[in-house]
Amino acid sequence: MTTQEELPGASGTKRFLYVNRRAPYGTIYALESLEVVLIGAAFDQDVSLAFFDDGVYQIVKGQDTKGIGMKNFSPTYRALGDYEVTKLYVEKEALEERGLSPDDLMDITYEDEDDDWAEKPSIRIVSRSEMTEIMAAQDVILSF
Amino acid sequence: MPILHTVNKSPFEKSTFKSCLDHARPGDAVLLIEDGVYAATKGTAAAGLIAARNGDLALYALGADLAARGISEKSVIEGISVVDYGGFVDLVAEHDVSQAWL
Amino acid sequence: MAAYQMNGTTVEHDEEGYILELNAWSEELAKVIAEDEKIEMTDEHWEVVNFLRDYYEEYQIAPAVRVLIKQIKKSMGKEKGNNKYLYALFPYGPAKQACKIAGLPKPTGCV
Amino acid sequence: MKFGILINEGPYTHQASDSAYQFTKAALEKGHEIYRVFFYHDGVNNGTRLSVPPQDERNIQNNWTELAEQHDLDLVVCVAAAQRRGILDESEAKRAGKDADNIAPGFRISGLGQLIETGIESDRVVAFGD
Repeated sequence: MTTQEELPGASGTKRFLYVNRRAPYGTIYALESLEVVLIGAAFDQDVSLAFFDDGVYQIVKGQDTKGIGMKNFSPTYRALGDYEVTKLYVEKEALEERGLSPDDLMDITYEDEDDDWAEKPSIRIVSRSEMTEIMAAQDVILSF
Repeated sequence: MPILHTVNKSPFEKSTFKSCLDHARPGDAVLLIEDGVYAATKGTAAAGLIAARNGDLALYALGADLAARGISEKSVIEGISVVDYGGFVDLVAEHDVSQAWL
Repeated sequence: MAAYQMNGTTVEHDEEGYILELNAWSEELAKVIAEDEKIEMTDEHWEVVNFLRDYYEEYQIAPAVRVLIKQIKKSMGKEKGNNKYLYALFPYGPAKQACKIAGLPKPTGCV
Repeated sequence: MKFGILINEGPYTHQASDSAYQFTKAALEKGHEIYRVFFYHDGVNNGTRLSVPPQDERNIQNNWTELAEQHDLDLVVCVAAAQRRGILDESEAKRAGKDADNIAPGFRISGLGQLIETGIESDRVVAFGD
């Protein structure tokens, strides 16, 4: 994977990476991080999301919060494509350490305007070393 | 582009420090602040983590946080440089990006 | 707390008219809120309100205006998916006014 | 160099706000510019003027207010996070129908866009939190 090519950082824009390392619900960080991403999407920057450590729990399928009386915000990740946030990097090792596989994650897709609105997956499974390269290619890293 | 990583968690309570080291590239800098400075002390169960990367990462600990926790500079692992807040500012300025491991 | 009155029942709303209990929403209530906003609900209004409710149901957020416009353009065509059309229907803004009538939470308007 | 500061925890429970304060002071002493200090998550609680810490402890909110006065700092509290946690200025209190406001002098309430802008406009962003 050629990170530098994938994250061009056109003139006047910065490469923003939102790092998600914490599980949802136990603390508010995941929810309020998502709020930053949704607002930030209006600024036309080059946005990527990284999920590793417990952050991978944010996007697992089948979340049902009825019993804890909290809002289930996991469906909102599926709206990210509408906000043109289409690069969600998920670390393979973080999944494996937690007994998860990519099949345990929600289907998060976007419609590619340049490809006749073809539906494409937003989630890109990367290795830990690829994740470190992705971090190194950013202008701003916000970690919640 | 080298990154400045800041870690503020004790390595005995959370795996944050280990995760930071696992994701740091050779040439990156790691600055231990707040409870993160406990990772800088000699002879702990976490010392091995540092030993494995001492040399290919630039390691720092914030002096004010060490002193507040009763850690003398003598007990700081060799290879870890002690900096003050001004040094923290310099490290941020010298690296293109800061990543806070919160 | 102020409230909408509807066939003898009351539904509380906040200072700006957003209902407090989202489950209290009904089409009847939407008409009452619209009346309060001086909007007469036509099929075109319902189309947008229902679109917003469906979007919220699926994604748990009210879309940002530009996202709303893009999505409406996709599902209902160019002549409806634009600022002018939506502001003609909801003069105080599709996000604010249409969300209120649709019984969705107030957009936090963080930008 | 232009720094942006992000504070994600409230005063007293976590060291985050203290660390950020010491860092900000040191950066100013070295002649750097602070583009903005943005308060998010529980960090918005740094912006209350109603805290009454014991006299022998530092007053974190006052520290920020004074530093802002001395250096014309832009202290911004995120409106969405603040609304959840009951940090209000006069107009927010009025709009929400609350009987009081509590924002401290030197702080202002604004949107999350201000954080993104901080990322765009600053040479470096430094985050403090838990």
